[in-house]
Amino acid sequence: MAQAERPDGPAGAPAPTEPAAAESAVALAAAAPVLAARGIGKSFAGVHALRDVDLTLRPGRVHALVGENGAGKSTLIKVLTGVHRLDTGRIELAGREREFRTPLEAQRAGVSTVYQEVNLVPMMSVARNLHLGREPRRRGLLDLRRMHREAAALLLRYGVDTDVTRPLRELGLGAQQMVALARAVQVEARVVVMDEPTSSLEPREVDTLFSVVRDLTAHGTAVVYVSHRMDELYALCDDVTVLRDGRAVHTGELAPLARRDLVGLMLGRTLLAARERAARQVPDPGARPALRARGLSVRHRVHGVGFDLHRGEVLGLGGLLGSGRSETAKAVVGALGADAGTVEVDGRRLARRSPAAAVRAGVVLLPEDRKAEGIVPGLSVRENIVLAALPRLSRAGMVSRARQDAVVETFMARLRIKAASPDQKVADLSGGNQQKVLLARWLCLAPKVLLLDEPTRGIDVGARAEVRALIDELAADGLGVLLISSDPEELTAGADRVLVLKDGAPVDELTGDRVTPDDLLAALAHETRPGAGDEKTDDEKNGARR
Amino acid sequence: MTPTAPAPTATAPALGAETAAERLAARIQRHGALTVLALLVLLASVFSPGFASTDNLGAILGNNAFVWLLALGLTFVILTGGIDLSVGSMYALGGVLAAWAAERYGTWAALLLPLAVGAGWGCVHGLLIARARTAPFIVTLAGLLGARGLLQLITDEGADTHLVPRGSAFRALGEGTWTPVLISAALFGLGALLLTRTRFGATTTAIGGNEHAATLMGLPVARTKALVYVLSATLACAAGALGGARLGSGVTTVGVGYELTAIAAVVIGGTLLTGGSGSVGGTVAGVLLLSVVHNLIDRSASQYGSAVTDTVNGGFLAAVVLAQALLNRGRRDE
Amino acid sequence: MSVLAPAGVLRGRAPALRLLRRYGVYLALGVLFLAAVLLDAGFLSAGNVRIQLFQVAPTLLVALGMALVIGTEGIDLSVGAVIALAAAVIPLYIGWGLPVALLVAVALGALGGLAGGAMVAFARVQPIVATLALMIGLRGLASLVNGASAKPVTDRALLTLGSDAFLGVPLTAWLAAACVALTAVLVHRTTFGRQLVAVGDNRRAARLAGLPVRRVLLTVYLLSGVLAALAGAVIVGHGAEADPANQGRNIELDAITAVVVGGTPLAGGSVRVLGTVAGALFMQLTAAVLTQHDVPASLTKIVEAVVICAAVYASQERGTR
Amino acid sequence: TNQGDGGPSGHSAAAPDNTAAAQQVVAPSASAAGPGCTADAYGAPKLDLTDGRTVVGFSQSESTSNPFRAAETASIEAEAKKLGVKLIERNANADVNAQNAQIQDLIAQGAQVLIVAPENSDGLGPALAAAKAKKIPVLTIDRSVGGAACSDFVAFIGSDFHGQAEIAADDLAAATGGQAHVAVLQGTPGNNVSADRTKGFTDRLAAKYPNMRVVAAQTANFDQTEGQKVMEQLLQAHPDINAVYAENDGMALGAIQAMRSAGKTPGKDIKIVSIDGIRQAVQGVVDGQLVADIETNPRFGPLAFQSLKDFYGTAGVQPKVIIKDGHFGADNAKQALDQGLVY
Ligand SMILES: Nc1ncnc2c1ncn2[C@@H]1O[C@H](COP(=O)(O)OP(=O)(O)OP(=O)(O)O)[C@@H](O)[C@H]1O
Ligand SMILES: Nc1ncnc2c1ncn2[C@@H]1O[C@H](COP(=O)(O)OP(=O)(O)OP(=O)(O)O)[C@@H](O)[C@H]1O
Ligand SMILES: [Mg+2]
Ligand SMILES: [Mg+2]
Repeated sequence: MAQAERPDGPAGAPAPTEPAAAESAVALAAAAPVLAARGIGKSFAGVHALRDVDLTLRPGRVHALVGENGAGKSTLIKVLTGVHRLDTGRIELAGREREFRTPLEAQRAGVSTVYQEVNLVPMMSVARNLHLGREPRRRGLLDLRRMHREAAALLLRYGVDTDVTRPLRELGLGAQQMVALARAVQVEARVVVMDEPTSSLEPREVDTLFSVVRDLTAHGTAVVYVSHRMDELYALCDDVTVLRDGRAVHTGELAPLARRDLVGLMLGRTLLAARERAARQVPDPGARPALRARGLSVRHRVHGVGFDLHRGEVLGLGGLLGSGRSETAKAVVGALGADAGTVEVDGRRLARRSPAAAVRAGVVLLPEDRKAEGIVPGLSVRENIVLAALPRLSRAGMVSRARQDAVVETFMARLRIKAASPDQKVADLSGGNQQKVLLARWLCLAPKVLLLDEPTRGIDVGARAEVRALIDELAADGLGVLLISSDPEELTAGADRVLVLKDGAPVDELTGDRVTPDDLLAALAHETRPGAGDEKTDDEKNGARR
Repeated sequence: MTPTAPAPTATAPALGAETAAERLAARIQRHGALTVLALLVLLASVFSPGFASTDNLGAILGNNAFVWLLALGLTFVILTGGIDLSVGSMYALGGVLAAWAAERYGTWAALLLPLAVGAGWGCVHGLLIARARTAPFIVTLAGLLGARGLLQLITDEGADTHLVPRGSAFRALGEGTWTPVLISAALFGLGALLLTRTRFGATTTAIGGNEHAATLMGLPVARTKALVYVLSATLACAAGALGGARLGSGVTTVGVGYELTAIAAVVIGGTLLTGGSGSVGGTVAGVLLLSVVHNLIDRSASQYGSAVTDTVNGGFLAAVVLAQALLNRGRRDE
Repeated sequence: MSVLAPAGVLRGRAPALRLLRRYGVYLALGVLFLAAVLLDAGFLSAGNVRIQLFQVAPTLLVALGMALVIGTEGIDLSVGAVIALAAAVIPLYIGWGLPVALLVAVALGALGGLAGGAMVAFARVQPIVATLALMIGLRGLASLVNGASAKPVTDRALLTLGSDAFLGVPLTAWLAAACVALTAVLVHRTTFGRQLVAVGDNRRAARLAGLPVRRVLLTVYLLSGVLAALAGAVIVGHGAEADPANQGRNIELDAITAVVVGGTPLAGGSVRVLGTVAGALFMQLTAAVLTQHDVPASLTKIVEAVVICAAVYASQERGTR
Repeated sequence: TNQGDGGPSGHSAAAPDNTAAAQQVVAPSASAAGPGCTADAYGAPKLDLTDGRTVVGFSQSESTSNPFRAAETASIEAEAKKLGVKLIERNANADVNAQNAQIQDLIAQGAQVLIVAPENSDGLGPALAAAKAKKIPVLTIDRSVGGAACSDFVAFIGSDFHGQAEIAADDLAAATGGQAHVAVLQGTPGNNVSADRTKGFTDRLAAKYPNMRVVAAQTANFDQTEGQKVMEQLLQAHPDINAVYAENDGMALGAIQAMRSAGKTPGKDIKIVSIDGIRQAVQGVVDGQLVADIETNPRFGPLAFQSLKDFYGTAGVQPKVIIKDGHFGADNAKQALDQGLVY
């Protein structure tokens, strides 16, 4: 086992002292590149995803890869790691030219990857996922006991305290992301590639991740880091390559580059000055809420959550990973069988609890896991956008092409969806654009209440600003919006009120002046004091930040 | 990993709420086929005289033990999200090859020839599915036709029947009740070990759970997929050979429709047809359950004619899968 | 199963090859037809073409329903038993006239389909086992309804439907063609068709998008039952006998083969109606050529096996399941 | 499948015809050649076949949706009822493994003597061994099994399939004047019955009718619909076919349908001979569509129980008892139908 042979590897000590990391980084800055890609080109059925891209990775340095949605970041990574074969260009690993035909070959050569979408096996146990393909063996057979022991201990360091024999799918997406990360870092790798690893993490996990990355670089590993979160990039990365429309438009050290300029390079234009948030009028508490949930309970997950959501209001739902936010949202639309609770829309109680009934009533949910629950991958962009609105766009069951095209055009323009044409398969879009397609699917229904579960997950800075502006705009138009986000900044900036959940139960509500990141963090932290089960959480924290 | 790593806490906090009763319920759900089987055997022993006699149980076990091996191979195939429709034909082919070889070259040939042909045939399936990426349903449907065709070709369109010589030691493999049962049990045991305690088994399950992820994780996806079909075809051929030893001849018409029974058994045993979740133990419960059900229907409905037997059979199968699906309901989200 | 095709398929392919894949069935069908004519010019005769159309019609009807079911990532093994059910009731009601007999058969087919659909949609039983149970049970039931033995059919209208031709093309082929057209419209032009494909491609997403997933599943199995019952009437009419014990046996495998050879992936999420027609014709021609040249049963099976593999390989777009 | 189906015989028509003609023995093959097999010789305990407590087990090989099987089962049931013995039955639905298990289950249920219609000539070894171990005599009907008579099993009662095919060849030759292009519709491959019926026919042609040429021999699995399909294809490829030999009545009926849609008149343009003797086919003989139909007699009840009586008595049973099959030609078909001799 890798970590057994390397007792002080990243898994063993994820949080070295800062100075050591800095020192080694300086020492290694001038070292020979561990991986050098030259003139990489890749096209899909006529679409140029990458053109003549160079990338140089040096040991002990974190290389940021940034760009708009669809700029080609994930494609570049997939080419480097053997998922796609490159059309042009060459890749040198430690001075030797290599071409990886499969991810396995890349892994064997020391290039380890955390892909953008969580790519694990949901039905297998957490421990199995962590060890797949390199399980510890005894006398030829798998050593299950050791596997479980090691997995539990390893994950504890990543802040995931769970029974590792449970199926992975029972974990929240964030926890799954941590498992994927632990898995990738576990092998002895010369290059570790992370494609938006933090998109479903919240601050505590992000800290854990940072310490893992720093530890990796301290040991001379080169890290490629993709993220749309500027703060993270500046906190963590040494170098940067900016991709735009499949070309590398800038490469160099990150620190000297001002944020503004970086964003400008990515977008090819300057970002609009941060919009002043429109002063929304506080809804009349006596008015009938657009959505009223009472006593929602889902076995073991959600316990008696209730809230009122008024027209024109953005209600935030805060909480740590696994606090039951996603489940709450799903219970509201009837996608999860709730054990108890009622949901009223405009004062009318929803009798039948199914997503279809909720959609008819005007309550729609943008799910957090867009791959598994959002897109219909085989259908085109057009068909995905109009999927839910079809009955309204057709006459006597027959689809009207013209009305459909009008809607599709409007929303592709309004959300700036970047696709070769409306006929392109959604599966072939970049992650961010897929998210926009899903938003378009709901907006063309003109819903009353919009439940957004991590709406900016994997969306680039430009688009993120657009989505935020859009949320404001929608609220101003009289929509009720429930916003779930793991980014405290985003949550507090976007929401008028924030309901804080812990272990599936509401513990606090932030209103007025208290809607700030600090108050949110305090609310989360505060709630971890009392109670027996919470000591464990403290331990986790210590484990992670030791 | 530091050896002093603390032992993991048993469950996440959220799950602490699970009561003992719920755990028991979950356990029963997970072993639905076993539960139904236990209930059925209990009821049958009380209400159907002679059901529990050693003769009857021996008849159920001894005559079906080899056929059950088809379900064992299929368990692996289905776990990868594939399917193998050729097992019934391969079973017949194995029997004919074994009898033919026993007639001519003796016991060892009778054992080895079917194994070799099964492995070769399975290899073709595997390559077409894993490398040429053709749909397993179709490849193995073609296999079903092809194997039957081959067996008719070597028996002069079914006119020749090859007999295992009376004195041949090969016959001993299939005689009585306990030899077949022990052989099958041993193979099932090995299968369980292969599935749960080897990398091959882990990869098999992973492919069914998420093939794309398995590829990205660097697992040997193509090789494992191919091997699973080799395993299934080889097992089916071996089962046929052993069946031939039991019947004393290579019966050319045997095995028709066995694939569907085997698939039903695997699925009743709790293995998901979409792959990724299932167990050999479940399959054992599945094959036993189906055999017991057939035996009971035979005992109680035979005198009413085939139509009634078929109707009851179908109804019972529907009831069993429905019961199982409903039991499982709580387990699945959505 | 993963929704994305694994690595090998993500890689770019020459457009020519893509085109071949897309239209492979038609090419294969053309080549086979040419070969058949070269081997025996009599193959082109009107009589022969008519016979092939007669024989392909029931399989095609069943295959259309099967294509819809497969589009939702399902499978329907009960179609053969539904045919048996139709064969059982048609002699009972033919005295009231063909329309009544047809109506009863189709209604029973719809009920059978609904039973399967309900198991799949509500209890979430896996389609292959749900319809396997139906396949066994319904055939037994068919024999119970009207005795297991075959009954000769003498009703003029039914016999006309089964064996007469209009403009040189069998009435049953016209019927099948009409069903093809309707199915094509259903799949490509209606809301239902979109929903069907979405359900087959990503059921969870379809549910969250508020689509009536259960209704789609129920409808699809119902349609499959109805089409199978029609096929049953056609078979009974053509054979001039109703045999609930044997008619429709193994037709489910023929239909599935036709659908898949026609390029519809078994993983669901796409339905190719015209491809299915080509697939059914392709399998029919294969059988015709082999029988007409008196190839022995053993070789027939082996050749069919090879041909199926080759045709599917040529026409597949992606190779899941 | 021994027989195909078709024929309106169902359960009602299967009412056993236990007339003398129906159960007449053609050839207890070793007519006077030696002493028959008795319970003493076999080593079985004595049994009174008229005692209500005696349990007889009957294992049917195939689904009773087949008229032959239905008639056979009904005949056995009726005779058992007449004698007053207790009969327990099983149906293996064409699966040898199932039949082995079922015979053993019959033994477990207390059957003291077994009547078995074997699914296959070979492959009942385990069941026969189990019966032998318990000294339970096994009488096989309609298909023989491998092994030694009066040791592995008591005796075999049934038709001579090879002989049936020879008669069919003779009939066809007579109808065509020995000049014909023959299409053969064969039964299920791998089935002993179809193998015998094919071999008997071709051997006879080779031996006696050099001018009768088999232009096509295709299997239609004893099935009427398939028989029709295959015949339709063959008529396209070989318009010169003027004789058809169908190995069962179902396929013959299918072939007739195919000829009609090809615009040919069965019986005039094309002569047909078939085997089985189900009602619909015999009616076809009466109507002139078929030249002749050779019966496969399913009424084993009286003969089987008589043989068992002989077995437990002093007379003994001969190892091979050939049941008398009818032969329906233009001359006697109508009469046979009217007399209810057809199943
Ligand atoms: N398999 C494919 N087939 C066709 N086009 C593809 C395929 N994969 C990616 N593309 C196209 O390549 C371009 C680059 O996509 P990529 O996923 O690399 O973007 P990205 O930079 O990772 O974006 P994001 O930040 O949204 O993840 C996009 O225009 C996308 O539509
Ligand atoms: N860090 C963790 N440790 C242990 N279990 C976890 C962790 N994170 C999530 N889980 C499990 O995942 C389940 C589902 O979490 P859920 O998706 O409801 O959370 P969420 O609040 O939506 O968080 P997320 O930000 O991941 O979407 C929880 O019930 C919990 O059992
Ligand atoms: Mg990306
Ligand atoms: Mg969540």
